[in-house]
Amino acid sequence: MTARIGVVTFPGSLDDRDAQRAVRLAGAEPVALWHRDKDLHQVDAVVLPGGFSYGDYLRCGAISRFSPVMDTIIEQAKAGLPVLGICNGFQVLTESHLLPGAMLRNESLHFVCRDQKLRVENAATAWTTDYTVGQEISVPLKNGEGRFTADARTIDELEAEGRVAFRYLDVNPNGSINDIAGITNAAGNVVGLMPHPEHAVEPLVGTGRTDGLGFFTSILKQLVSS
Amino acid sequence: MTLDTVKHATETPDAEQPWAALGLKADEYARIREILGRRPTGAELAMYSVMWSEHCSYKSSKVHLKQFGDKKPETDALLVGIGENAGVVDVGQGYAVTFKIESHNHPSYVEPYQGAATGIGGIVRDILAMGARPVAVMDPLRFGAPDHPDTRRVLPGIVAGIGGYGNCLGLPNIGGEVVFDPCYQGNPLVNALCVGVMKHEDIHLAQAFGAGNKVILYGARTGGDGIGGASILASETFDATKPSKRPAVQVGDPFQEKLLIECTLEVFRERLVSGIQDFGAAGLSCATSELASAGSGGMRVELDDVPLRDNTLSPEEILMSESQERMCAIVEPANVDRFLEICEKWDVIATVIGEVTDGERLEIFWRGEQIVDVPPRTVAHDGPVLNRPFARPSWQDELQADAPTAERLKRPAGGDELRTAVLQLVGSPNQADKSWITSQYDRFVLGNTVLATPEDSGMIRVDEESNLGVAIATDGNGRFAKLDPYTGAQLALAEAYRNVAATGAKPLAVSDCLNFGSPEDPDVMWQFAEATRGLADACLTLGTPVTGGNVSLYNQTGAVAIHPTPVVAVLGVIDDVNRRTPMAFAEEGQLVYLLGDTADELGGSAWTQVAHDHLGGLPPRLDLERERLLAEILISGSRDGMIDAAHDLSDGGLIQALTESCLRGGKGARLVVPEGLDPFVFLFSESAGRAIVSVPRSEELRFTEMCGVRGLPATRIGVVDGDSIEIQGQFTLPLAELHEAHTGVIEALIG
Amino acid sequence: MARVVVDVMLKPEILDPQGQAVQRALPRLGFAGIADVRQGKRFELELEGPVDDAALARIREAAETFLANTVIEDFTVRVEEEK
Amino acid sequence: MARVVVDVMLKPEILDPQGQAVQRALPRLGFAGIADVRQGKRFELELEGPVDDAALARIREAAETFLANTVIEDFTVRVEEEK
Ligand SMILES: Nc1ncnc2c1ncn2[C@@H]1O[C@H](COP(=O)(O)OP(=O)(O)O)[C@@H](O)[C@H]1O
Ligand SMILES: [Mg+2]
Repeated sequence: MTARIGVVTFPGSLDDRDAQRAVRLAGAEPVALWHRDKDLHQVDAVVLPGGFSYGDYLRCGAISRFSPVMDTIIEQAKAGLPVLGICNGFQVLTESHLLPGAMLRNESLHFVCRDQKLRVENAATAWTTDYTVGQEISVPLKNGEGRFTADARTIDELEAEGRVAFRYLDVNPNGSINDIAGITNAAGNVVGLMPHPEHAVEPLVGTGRTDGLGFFTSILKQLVSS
Repeated sequence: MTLDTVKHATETPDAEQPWAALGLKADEYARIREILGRRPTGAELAMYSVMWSEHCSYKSSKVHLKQFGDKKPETDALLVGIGENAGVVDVGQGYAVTFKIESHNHPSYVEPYQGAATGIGGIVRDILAMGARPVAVMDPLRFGAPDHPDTRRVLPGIVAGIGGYGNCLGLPNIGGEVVFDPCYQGNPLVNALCVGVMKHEDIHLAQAFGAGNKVILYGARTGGDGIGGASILASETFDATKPSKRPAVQVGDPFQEKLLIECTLEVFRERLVSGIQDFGAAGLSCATSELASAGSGGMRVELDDVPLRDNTLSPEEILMSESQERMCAIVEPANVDRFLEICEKWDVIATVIGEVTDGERLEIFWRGEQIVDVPPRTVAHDGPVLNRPFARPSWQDELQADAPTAERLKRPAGGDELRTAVLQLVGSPNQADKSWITSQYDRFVLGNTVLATPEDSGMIRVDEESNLGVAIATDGNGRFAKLDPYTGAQLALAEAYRNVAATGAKPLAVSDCLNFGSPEDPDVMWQFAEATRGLADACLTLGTPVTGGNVSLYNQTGAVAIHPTPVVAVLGVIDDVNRRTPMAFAEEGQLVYLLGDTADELGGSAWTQVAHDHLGGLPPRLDLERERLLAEILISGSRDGMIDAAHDLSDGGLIQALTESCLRGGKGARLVVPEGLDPFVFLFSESAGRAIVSVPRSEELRFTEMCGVRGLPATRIGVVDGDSIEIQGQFTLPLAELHEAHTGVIEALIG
Repeated sequence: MARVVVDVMLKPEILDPQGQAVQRALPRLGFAGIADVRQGKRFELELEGPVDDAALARIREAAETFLANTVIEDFTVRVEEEK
Repeated sequence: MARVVVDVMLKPEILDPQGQAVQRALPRLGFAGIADVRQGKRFELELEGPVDDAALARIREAAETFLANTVIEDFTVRVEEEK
């Protein structure tokens, strides 16, 4: 039996099927979760996918955060359920206060879609064990409000505790503080990042690289071995 | 105000009606009275006026568009042809693909962001209405002069609108065009293309059959936006300096449209829909009359049941409102509950507003009174047809005589001058890198993008198991079309066709957006007639049928029309997307071949525009058989692994294509000017039917033999090497210097 | 320094998807009794000089030509009292 | 119906690129003398019932938990007088 990884669909989720594909390519079983359903259907981990849930109206992730499925996810994440938030999913995680900080409009004020280089800073989270610290990977990035911010104390804390999981390399595409691309909670089960690893899992499509597959193989290994 | 009911209209035959203000001509008004046997009610008058406008009825263009059907090539690929929301093409393995290109020019000038955004929204609903899942969009754009202050208002707004809507909707933007020319200053062109994929059995049509079946309106609530927009925006130029005359603008809600897509695909999947139509121009009156007209029987609609955003709207306004993100489905009574349930699941408002009747009339009621009673065909399909006069413009000969010969326009001579001319060309706004624009679009979403901007065509994987894919390119060259609209339209087709083949896909079908000035000007009408004739002839020769498209007229400011701008989209199929050919020269040591013949053809070329701001002479000659042969070679080369990269030659000629391929691959090239060719002509001529390819040395013999046997000239012009472009005996240009000239240009002007 | 506030709202007849999304969410979050929500923009401008009629006229012009898109938006300009 | 306005602004210590972009553009457009610009959101809520203390308390709660993200934003709630 392989691991079951849920992918939540909110109204306006866009990369949900891509996340399911990535889960499948990694060898796990994707399970579609519906925002109105509190039940997580015994999944072993959850991906909150990218997109424009509720149109990103009000603030990105602000409305989704109050959906029934999030009530359960918030509760179980606090108890250790692995959760990965990608882009809009990351925004949902900060709005839910499962991760600290908040996202602002990109410094350029434009949506930006690019092939983005990242450095892995923490290879000990549930979603990053297949990477090594310092490893450089390239995955697509696409967002209009991806500028991570938090107060100075929170940033110091994140840095001190090694909770910055990914940092932008070469170009900081949105003005994010300390080039932060992704972070983790203290327990390492909840990870959020702006770039899209699920778009870098096949040599044929997207950027033609598979650097993003490691997220999904990492979690699979951890779930199968535990 | 008393309600203008059918009864009231019958009793007051002599009441004054504002038919002229609504854009109707006296004879058209007379014909409406004749059809109805009485004066129309206010609601009926509004319906006819919009549905008989140029925009909805194609009254000036119809007689010319007919050729696309009359000269249709033999093909079994076409599953649904012209006349539906979009044509449908068989791409094999049980899959069908539907695609269409449409304009949203005037609204985008008035309100760039919302105009462009709702342009994307509208074309996506057309594709959805065919039963397909929309999988990608493209956006051919034309702007005024790059340094004009108004371009700084129009361009960022349009780009943000296309991105804002398309990104939020989750459709990858896989290509398009960006062209600057002062002729588009007051008339930017915003064309939008959408492509969708379905299985053959999923095709849906806009037809209402079966008395008793329910008419369900679903999607956004109806508000006061865009009322009269169709007739006012599309039938007349307007004066943007008088804000009070600005028509109501429609605002798009891409989130609502995303829900509409998922909800519609789910009701399709459960086979709950027997007919479907999207809401476009003229809103409810258009959708209901088209559904009823294309089906059998009549339709009865209760306007009171339409969910409103603004309850002060009059029944006429409800009928004409162009509120976005709405659809209309015909559903058997037994399926209605399930249909509504699925809508509820997706938070989509859905309401039964009427039913199909066994009568022959479209009947609309408001507060219990009948306000519309018309034969639907007369509204939707039997609109006026005009045979507008056209004549070759008096200035055409003079324009064509003004050829850019070496005597009249000074050409660069010697290495230094050529080098300068190259930098000037690749750094000109039309030839420069467009990533400031395209990086604002999501090209990765849905995870099936094989190729996207700036590749020759966008390519989407259709099936994840078999790797079947489709490729689309859009092209148009208003300068060529101005010099010779017949050849210009054919060149647009040839270029798109070549682009599709360059990526390894086999061209199958065409959609077109015909952007022209006022049809009331015989010069413009001649351009239109010539362009359609040229396009139809070329489609016949190339075996690619026109599956549908759109006409945008009245693109002019005062008496000055835009360049005639037929934009042509070609769709191709590739059996295995693993075999796609990218444009990047990435392998050191590979051989660079130039396919096709190069002649001294610079009329309308990018060089004449950049170096001399000149437009005159004749466009390049076109040999359609040669185009077909070139395409076959490019496709075989890709399929059999003989070429690693290919790039078609068009605007800017060989040096432009070479620069793009080298910069994309990060590799330089050393080239030799072929024997007998003038270096300037070699680098800058825009002769049609050409491409450059990079060939692995191990494949050289096989490749050249194939070209030799098939009779395609293939000239070895150099090798991929180093980090400069070197034209031997002429000049050397480091890639860094080319990159510097080629990038950052749009930002510097607009950003 | 004096503060002038420019409020920019979509015209009433124009669809406001953002406001609608908020309105639809409120009851789900337990906030009932709200009939309509419109979302607009608020600009706070800190003036270097005094807020006299000339300054206000200039700000009104900036709002008309730049801060608001008067094709779809209305605006109001007002001086904010010191708190 | 009564109208309550909720203004949401980024906290002063948070960088506001939108406001900055406006501020940088103003002099280019000929509007000088503006020392700072901040851009925020304005929500207009139409209440079905009366605007009593209970209603205002509920709206304040909605602002706190939903309309504003208090990690980065401040808000004010006020009743708008009839015009
Ligand atoms: N330039 C054209 N070439 C071919 N077909 C066209 C062209 N312009 C319009 N058509 C066809 O005429 C029909 C009506 O067009 P249109 O009014 O744009 O459709 P819709 O109502 O779906 O927007 C469509 O089938 C369209 O494909
Ligand atoms: Mg249509």
